[in-house]
Amino acid sequence: MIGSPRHEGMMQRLLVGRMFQGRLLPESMRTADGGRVERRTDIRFSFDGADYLGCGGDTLASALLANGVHLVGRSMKYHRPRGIVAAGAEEPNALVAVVRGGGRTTPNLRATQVELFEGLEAHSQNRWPSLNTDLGALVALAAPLLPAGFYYKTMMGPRGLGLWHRVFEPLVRRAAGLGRAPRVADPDRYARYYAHCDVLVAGAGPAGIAAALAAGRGGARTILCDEQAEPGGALLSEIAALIDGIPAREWLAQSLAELAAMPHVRVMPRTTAFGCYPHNMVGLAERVTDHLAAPSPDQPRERLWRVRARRIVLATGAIERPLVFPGNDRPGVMLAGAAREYLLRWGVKVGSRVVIATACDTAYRAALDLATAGVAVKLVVDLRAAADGPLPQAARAAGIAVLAGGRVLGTHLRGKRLDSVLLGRGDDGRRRWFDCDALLMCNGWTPAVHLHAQARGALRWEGERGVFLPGEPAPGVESIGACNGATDLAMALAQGAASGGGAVPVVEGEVPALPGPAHVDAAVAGDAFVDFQNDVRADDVRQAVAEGFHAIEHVKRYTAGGLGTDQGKTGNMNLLALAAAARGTPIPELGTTTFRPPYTPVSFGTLAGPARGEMFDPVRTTPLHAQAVAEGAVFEDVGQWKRARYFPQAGEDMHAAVRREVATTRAAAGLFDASTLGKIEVVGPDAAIFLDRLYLNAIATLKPGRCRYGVMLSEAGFVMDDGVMARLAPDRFHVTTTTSGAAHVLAHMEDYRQTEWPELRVWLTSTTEHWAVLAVQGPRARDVLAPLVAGDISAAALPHMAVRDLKVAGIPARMMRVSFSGEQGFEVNAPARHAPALWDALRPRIAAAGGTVYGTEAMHVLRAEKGYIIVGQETDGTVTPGDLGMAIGRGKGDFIGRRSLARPDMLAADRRQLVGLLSDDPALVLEEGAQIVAQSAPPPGTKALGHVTSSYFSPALGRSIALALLAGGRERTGERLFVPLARGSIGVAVAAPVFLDPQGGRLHV
Amino acid sequence: MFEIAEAPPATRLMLRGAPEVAARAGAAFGVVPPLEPCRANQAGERAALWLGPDEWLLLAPSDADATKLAAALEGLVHSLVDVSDGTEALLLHGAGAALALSAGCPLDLHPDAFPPGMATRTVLGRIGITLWRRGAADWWVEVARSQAAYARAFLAEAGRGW
Amino acid sequence: MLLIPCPFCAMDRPEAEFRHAGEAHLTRPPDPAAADDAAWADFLYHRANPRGVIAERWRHVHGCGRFINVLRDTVSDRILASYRPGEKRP
Amino acid sequence: MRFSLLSLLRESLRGHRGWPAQWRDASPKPAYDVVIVGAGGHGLATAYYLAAECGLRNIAVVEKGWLGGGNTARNTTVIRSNYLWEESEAIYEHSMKLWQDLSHALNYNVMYSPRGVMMLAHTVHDMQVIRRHVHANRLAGIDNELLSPREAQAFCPILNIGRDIRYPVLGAALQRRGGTARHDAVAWGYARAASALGVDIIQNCPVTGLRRQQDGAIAGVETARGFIAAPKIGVVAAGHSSVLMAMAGVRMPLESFPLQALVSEPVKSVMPCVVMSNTIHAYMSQSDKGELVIGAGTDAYPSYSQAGGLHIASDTLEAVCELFPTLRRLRMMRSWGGIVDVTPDRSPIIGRTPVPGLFVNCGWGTGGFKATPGSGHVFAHTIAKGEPHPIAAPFTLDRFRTGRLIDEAAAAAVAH
Ligand SMILES: Cc1cc2nc3c(=O)[nH]c(=O)nc-3n(C[C@H](O)[C@H](O)[C@H](O)COP(=O)(O)OP(=O)(O)OC[C@H]3O[C@@H](n4cnc5c(N)ncnc54)[C@H](O)[C@@H]3O)c2cc1C
Ligand SMILES: NC(=O)c1ccc[n+]([C@@H]2O[C@H](COP(=O)([O-])OP(=O)(O)OC[C@H]3O[C@@H](n4cnc5c(N)ncnc54)[C@H](O)[C@@H]3O)[C@@H](O)[C@H]2O)c1
Ligand SMILES: Cc1cc2nc3c(=O)[nH]c(=O)nc-3n(C[C@H](O)[C@H](O)[C@H](O)COP(=O)(O)O)c2cc1C
Ligand SMILES: [Zn+2]
Repeated sequence: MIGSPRHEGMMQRLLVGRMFQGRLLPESMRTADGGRVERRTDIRFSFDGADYLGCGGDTLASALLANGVHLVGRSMKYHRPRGIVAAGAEEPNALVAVVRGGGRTTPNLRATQVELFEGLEAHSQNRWPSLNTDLGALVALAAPLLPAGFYYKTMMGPRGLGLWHRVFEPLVRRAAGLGRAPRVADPDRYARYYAHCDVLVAGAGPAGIAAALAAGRGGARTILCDEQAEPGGALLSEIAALIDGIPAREWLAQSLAELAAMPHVRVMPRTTAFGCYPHNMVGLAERVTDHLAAPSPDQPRERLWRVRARRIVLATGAIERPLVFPGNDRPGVMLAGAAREYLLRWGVKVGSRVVIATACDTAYRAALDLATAGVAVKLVVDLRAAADGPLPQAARAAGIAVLAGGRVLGTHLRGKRLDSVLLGRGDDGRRRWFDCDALLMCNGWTPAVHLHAQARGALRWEGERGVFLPGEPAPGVESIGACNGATDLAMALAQGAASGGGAVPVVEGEVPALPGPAHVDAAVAGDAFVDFQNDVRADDVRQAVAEGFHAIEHVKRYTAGGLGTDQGKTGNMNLLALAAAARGTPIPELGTTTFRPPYTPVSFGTLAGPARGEMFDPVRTTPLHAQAVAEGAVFEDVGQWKRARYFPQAGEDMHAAVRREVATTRAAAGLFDASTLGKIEVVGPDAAIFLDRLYLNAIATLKPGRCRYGVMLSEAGFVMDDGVMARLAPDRFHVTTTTSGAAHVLAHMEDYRQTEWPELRVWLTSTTEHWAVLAVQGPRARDVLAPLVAGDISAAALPHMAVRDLKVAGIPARMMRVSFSGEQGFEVNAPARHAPALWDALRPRIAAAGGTVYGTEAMHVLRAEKGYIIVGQETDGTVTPGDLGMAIGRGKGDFIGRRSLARPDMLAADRRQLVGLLSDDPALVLEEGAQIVAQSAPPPGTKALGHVTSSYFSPALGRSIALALLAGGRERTGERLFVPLARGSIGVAVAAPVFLDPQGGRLHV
Repeated sequence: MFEIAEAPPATRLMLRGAPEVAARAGAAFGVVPPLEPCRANQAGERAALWLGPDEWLLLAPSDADATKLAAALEGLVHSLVDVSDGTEALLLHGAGAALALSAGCPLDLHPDAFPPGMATRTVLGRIGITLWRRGAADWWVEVARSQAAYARAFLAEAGRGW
Repeated sequence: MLLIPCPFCAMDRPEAEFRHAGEAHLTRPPDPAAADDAAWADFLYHRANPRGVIAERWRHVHGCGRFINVLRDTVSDRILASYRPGEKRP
Repeated sequence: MRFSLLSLLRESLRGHRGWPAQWRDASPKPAYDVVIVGAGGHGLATAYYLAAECGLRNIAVVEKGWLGGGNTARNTTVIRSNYLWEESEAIYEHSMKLWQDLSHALNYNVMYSPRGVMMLAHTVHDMQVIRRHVHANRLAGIDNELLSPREAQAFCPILNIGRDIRYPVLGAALQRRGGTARHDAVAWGYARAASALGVDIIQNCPVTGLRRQQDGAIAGVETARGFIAAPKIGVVAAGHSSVLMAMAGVRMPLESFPLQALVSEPVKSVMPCVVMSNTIHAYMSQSDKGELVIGAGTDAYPSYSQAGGLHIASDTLEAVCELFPTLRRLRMMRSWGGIVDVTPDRSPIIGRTPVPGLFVNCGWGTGGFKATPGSGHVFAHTIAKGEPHPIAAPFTLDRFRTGRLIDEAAAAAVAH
C-alpha cells in the first residue's frame, strides 16, 4: 500500500504525539476561543500513521494546521515538499488518500475538503518511502534537464528500436500519477436523481443566501447548494460586520433558519454544482456519507442531482491568487485569505510569526485579524508602489509594519517548513531575510466564473482589477456576488437580493478593500511556481512562448499548467499574465483557456449512479423464463433479453445438447420459446398498402388467413429486418420482427407512416410483450398440438403459412403455421399470462411424442440446414436481397429501398452472395467469420473472396455445413476454395445454401 | 417513504383514431378518451389515458368485454388492439413516490407541473413507462411485462437512504 | 440533456424521451425510379449540416410517439421553434 | 535545431533560453501552390508530406484558431489497424507503419506506444464479430488475436471478468501493435517539421469562402486575413467540413456531432493497455501522466458547440464502472467535447470533389486520429498528382452515388 504507514506512524508519534495521562495532548496552534469548531469533543485522526486530535467541524487541513503540520504532500514532477495553500476547493497541494478499508480508499482528496471524523485515516501521496524523506525528490537534481516539453525532444533512442515504448515510457509511467487507485471493488452505493426548480442558487455565501431568501420569499421553488459542509461562505469568517443591525454570523443563522422553514426551498450543503449543461441543466454532486465515522449502509455515499432550473443564479465567490516569486511553493507559504479563514472559522493560527506579501488590500484583513489573535505579524510587504487605502491604514494604525513597493525574493526552509523569507525593495536592490514560519500571500482575487462560462456565457475583461468578469450570460443564467465582481459584503448582498427582487440588507462595520490589478513580475525566474501541482514555473511559461506556443491553449498544453486536479483554480491567471507578458500582448487578447466541467472532480460512482449489474441494463425475461430455468437452460444475452441457448442434460456439453435437440426435433418434435420476437399489429384500411411499401415481398396480394415471409430494406437498399406478415383480416396484420430489431422496425414504420405517407389510414401497435410464442416444430408437431386445440389444424384446414385464432388448452391463441426449422411447424401465440399454462400442457405431450425442448443454438442449426438467414448473421448492413438470392415480390411498385438497389454497385457481379460451403473434412466445423480465398496458402495481403457467416455440425447431414457470403458466389457453385485458419487452410466446396429438403416437402405435411 | 403494489390484471386496449373515434368509444366504454394532451379520464374502475393525438390507452377490469366497444366502433376508421398482457401496472403510494420516480424520470413531478389526472408516456432509467398520477401521492406506472422487475428494483433502490 | 417543446404534448419535454431523426424537410422523390443516381444519393446521404439554424426531426417516442420538427441553433443548441410535420418551417 | 538529449543538455546549461520557435507563425502570402484548410493533425501531416515527398514547397496551412486545437486536441488517442474491410485495413495499416517511425521521421517524440488495444466481446454475436475481424485481419497480414476472458484479464488485470456484471466478458480481440500516441505532440511534430520545410502555418485565420474561377475551378480561399490564391486546395477541417464545402457549393454526406471524452485525476499506473467495448460503450486507457482517458459517446443531435450533455458522461462511466469496479471511487477531473464529422458508412472521404482543384479529406468521425500519418500521406500524394493515391482510391465521394460503401459501422457499432 502506501509506504509503510504504520511504521512511519510510530516514528512520528514519538516526535509529535506527546502523551499526557494516556491522552494525546491537544493541538498547539488552536486559539483559545473563537471560530466555529466544536471544541468540547476531541476527534482522533491519523495522518501518515501519526495520531492527532482535532475538533468537530474541522477539515483535515484545519486540524493538521492546528497540530502545526504544514508539510502534507509532494508535487507531481519534482516531488517538492508542499504545504496547505488554500482553505477550500482550490487547494492545489494538499492531496491525500483517505483509507477506510474494504475498497473504500479514495485517492487525491483535498485535505481542505475532507471533514474530520473520529478515526479518520489519511495518507500523503506520491512519495517514497515517506513524505519527509522522498527519494522521488532526487528528480530535482535533474530538473534543469526537465523543462516544459522536454519529453517531446528526447527519449526516442536510435531509430527502429522502439526505445520510447520499451524503455523510457515505462520509467515515465512509473513516476507518473499522484494517488493510487483502490485495488478492491468499491462496495458503496451511489444514487442519482433529477430535480426541477424555479431558481437554483449555486454557492451559499452572502450573495447566494440573499438570492435564495429573495427567491424563496417570492414563492419560487428554490435550491440553494454549497460545496462546503456549512453554508455561509464568507459569512463563516466574518466577525466584524453587522447585517441589518445584527452580527453577520447571527444574520446567517437567522437566514438559514428562515430558508429551512420554507417548504419550497431546499438547502443542500456538501453539494457541488459541478457543471452547467445545455438548456439549464446543472449537475450537482452531493456527498452524503464521507464525513461520517459510521455511515448507515442504507445511505448512498454520494448522490448526483441533475437539476433543471428555470433560472440559474451563480454565487460561487472568488478565488484568491498566489504570488509568483522564487520559493513560493514552500510549506508555510499560503494564501492570506485562507490563513484568515483558518483563524476565524476554525480557530487555527497558521503560524506564530508571519510575514504577509500582497498586491491587494484584502490581505490586510488577515494581518489585522491575526494580529488581534496574538500572532506576530512581522511585516506586510505590499508589492504595489503605494499602500494607503483604508485597510492598509487600519493595519498601520494597529501597529503593523507595512512596506510598500516591496518584493519577495526567496524563501528558506528549515527541515520541511518555511523559516525565513528574503524581501527586497523594488527600487534600491536592498534585501533582507526575515525570519517567519508562515508567509501569507495575496495577488488579488479571481472571480469563479467557471459555471457561467460552462453555460456558454461570455467573459469580459476588467482591466483595472485584472479580472475576467461574466459578460453576456446564457439565457436564464446570472452571476452575483464575488463571482460577478462584488468586492465587499454589501455589494454581494445587494446583488444577491436584487437577483430575486428582494430588499437589500444594510451592512455596517466593514472596512472596504480597494481593488487593484494583479501583480506580474514578468522576469521572475528559478523556483517561482505558477502551477503548484504540475510544477510549472515562470521559466517554463516563457520558454513555451519562445518556442512558438503563443496561444494560451498551447501554453497550457505545452507546460501542463492548469491540467492538474485543481484545474488551475489558483494558477491559471498567473499563467495567463506571464504568457501575455512574454508575448507582449494584453491579457484579454490572449483569452482564457476553456472552462469545462467538472468544477471540482466528481466520483465515477456518482456519475454512474445505481447502474450496476442488473441495474446497468434491464434483464428482460420471457413469460416462460421460469420454465426454461426449470428445464436447466443455459441462457445467452440477446440485446436485453435472456434467451435459453440450450438445455444440457447430465454430462452434455453445448455441442452434445445441441446435436440432440436438433436431431430430436427433426425426428419427432421440439418446443421452443420464441416470445422475444417483435410483434406489431398493423391495422387500418390501408394496412396492406402500407406494408407493401415497406417490404420487399408482395403483401397486398396476401389473403386473409395467410402468412408471408417479409424482408425489410433500409432506404439504402440493405436488408434491415425480416419477419412474417400474417393477414388476420383485410385491414389487420400481425407482423413479426427479429428480436433485436423490434424497436427499430417499429420506429422505421412509424417514420414512414407519420411523415412520408400521412394520408394512409393505418396504425401500428406493438404487441411484442402481449403475446408469448411457443413454437412447436417437427414431424410430430401436429400430433402434439391437435388434441389440445379446439378446431381443425390438419394440413388442409391449416396449411403451411396459414394463420387462425384458435383455443389451445382452453387458451385463446393465435396459431400460425410457420416454420424456421424446415419442419412442419406451428407458432402458438398466447397472451403472456397464459404462457406457463400452455407450456405445462404442451411439455408432457412433447415428451410423450419423443420430442425435446430446444434453445436458440439448436434453432440456428435447424434453420442453417435449411439455408434460412438470420439478420445480423448472414447480413451485416451491407447485404442486399439480391446478395441473398431473394427476389422482389411480383407486381410490386416502389417500396423502401428499391431505388437504391438500382445503383451501379448494387448490381455489380462481384458482390458477395449467399452460398453453402462443405469442407473437405466433414467432421471439421469451420470457424464463423473465417475468410475464403482461392489459394491454399494465401500470402499476406490476399484479397478475401468472402467469409463464413454461419457454421455448424448438421445432425441431419451427419457432417459440417456452413453458410457464407462469397464474391460472385452463385456462379461458383461446385468450385473448390480455401478457408485459412490458424492451423492451416481448409479446402471447401461451394454448394447451394439449402442443405436439407430443398423442395420443402417436410414443411407442407 | 412509499409503497409499491401490483395492480391486478387488467384489460388494456390500445385505441387509435380521430376525435370522433374517441367520442364514440367513450359512449361504449364508459369513459371518454380525453382530447387534451397528457390527461387521463377515469370513471370507477375504467380509465382512458391520452398517449398521443390519436392514441389512447383504455384500462378496464380484466373481465371486461371489449366486443361491445369493437362493435360500437364498427364503420369508423380506427384501430383497436388488445394489449392486456403486454404491460403490468405498479401502484405507488406515498409522499416519497415522486422522489423515487425522479431517480429515473426526467419530468418535473411537482404537483404544479404534473398534477393529479395527468398521464403520459415517459422514461424511468433505461426503460419507457406510462405514468399516470391518480392522486397527490398515488401513481399508476404502466411498465412492459419484461421490464417490471427492473422497474420495481429501480424504485426500491431509489427509495433507499432517505 | 436538451429540453424540447413538443407541439403535440404542448409542453417542454426532456431529450431523454426523444429520438433524434435527422434533418427535416427532406423530401423523398415522388417517383424514385425516375431520380438519377446523383439525385438519389442527394436524398439518401447529403445533408446541409449547417453551423447555425438547423431544421431537424425528433420523435417523441417516450411521449406522444409523434415525429416533430424543431429549429435549433447548432452553435448555441438553443431551440427557436418546434412544429408539426407538414407545417411550414417558421 | 535537432532535438536530442545533447541539445537538451546544451540548452539546460543556457537556462533553456536558446530554443528556437518550433514553427514560424506565418502571415499569409498572396498565393501558394497548395493551400490546406485546417491545421489539425491531418492537415499538418498533409502539408508535411507534400513538402517532404511531393516536391512542393509553396504550401500554406490555414487554421481558424490555434494549430492542433480541433479534434487533434480532444481525442482519446486510440491507435489500431484491425478494421474489417480491406479498404480500411489498407489505410489504417499504412498509417500504423508510419506511426512506428514517426518520432524519428519528425525528430519529435510523439510517444507512440504500442501497448495493445483490446476489444471486448460480451455476447455470442460480439464473439462472431470479433472472430470475423481476427480472420480478416490475419489474412491481410495485420495482427489481431482472440483472447479468452482469463487471457484478457491477464493482459489488463483490473478488468472484471466475473459473472457479476450485466454483460460479462466472453472474450476479446487484441491487437498488440495497437496503442496510443501523444495527441498534441503529433500536431506539433508535424507543424515543426512542415514549417522547417518551408510550409507557412497561418493561425487565427478562418477561411470564410472558397472562390471559384469562371470555369468553375478553384481559385483560392477567402480568409479573415484576405484572399489567398491557390490552384489546389485541400479541405481537412474535420467537424467543419460541411461548412467549408458548402462555401464551394458542394453538399456533403456528413453530419457533425459532439463527441465527448473525459479524464480522471491522475493515479499511479493501473492500466497497461487500451480497452474498448463497443457493446457497452466503454473506451479507456491511461496516459503517461496518469489520468485515465475515457472516450464517451456522441450526443444524439448534430452540434458545433464542442460540448454535450451530462448523461453522455454518465452513460460511459456506468460501463467503465461495470468493467473496472475498483475505479468507482476515482473522479472525473475534466470532460470536453469535439465535433466529429460522421459519414453514412463511417468511413472517410478522401480525394477529389466536383470542383476542379478542390480536394477534401474528411469524415473520419470518431476514429481518425489513428489515421493521421496515413491520411496525410495519401492525401498529399492525391493532391500532388491530382488523382487518388491507390490506398485513398476507394474512399471517394462518389461511392455514395454508386453504392460501393465501406461500411465499418455495419459490423461494429462504432469505429474509434
Ligand atoms: C472525444 C474524441 C475522441 C476521439 N477518439 C479517437 C481515438 O481514440 N482514436 C482515433 O483514431 N480517433 C479519435 N477521434 C477522432 C479524431 O480526433 C479525428 O478523427 C481526427 O483528429 C480528425 O482529423 P484532424 O485531426 O485533422 O481534425 P482537427 O484536429 O479537428 O482539424 C481540423 C481543423 O480545421 C480547422 N478549421 C475548421 N474550419 C475552418 C475554417 N473555416 N478555416 C480554417 N480552419 C478551419 C479547425 O479549427 C481544426 O483545427 C476522437 C475524436 C473526439 C472528438
Ligand atoms: N475581492 C473580492 O472579490 C473578494 C475577496 C475576498 C472576499 N470577498 C468577500 O466574499 C463575499 C462575497 O460573497 P459571495 O457570496 O459572492 O461569495 P462567498 O465566497 O462568500 O461564497 C461563495 C460560496 O460558493 C460556494 N461555491 C463555490 N463554487 C461552488 C460550486 N461550484 N458549487 C457549490 N458551491 C460553490 C463556496 O463554498 C462558498 O460558500 C463578500 O463578503 C466579500 O467581501 C470578496
Ligand atoms: C488524451 C488526453 C489527455 C488529457 N489529459 C488532461 C489532463 O490531464 N488534464 C486536463 O486538464 N485536461 C486534459 N485533457 C483535456 C484538455 O485539457 C482539453 O479539455 C481538451 O484538449 C479539449 O480542449 P478544450 O477543453 O480547451 O476545449 C486531455 C485531453 C486528451 C485528449
Ligand atoms: Zn409529445
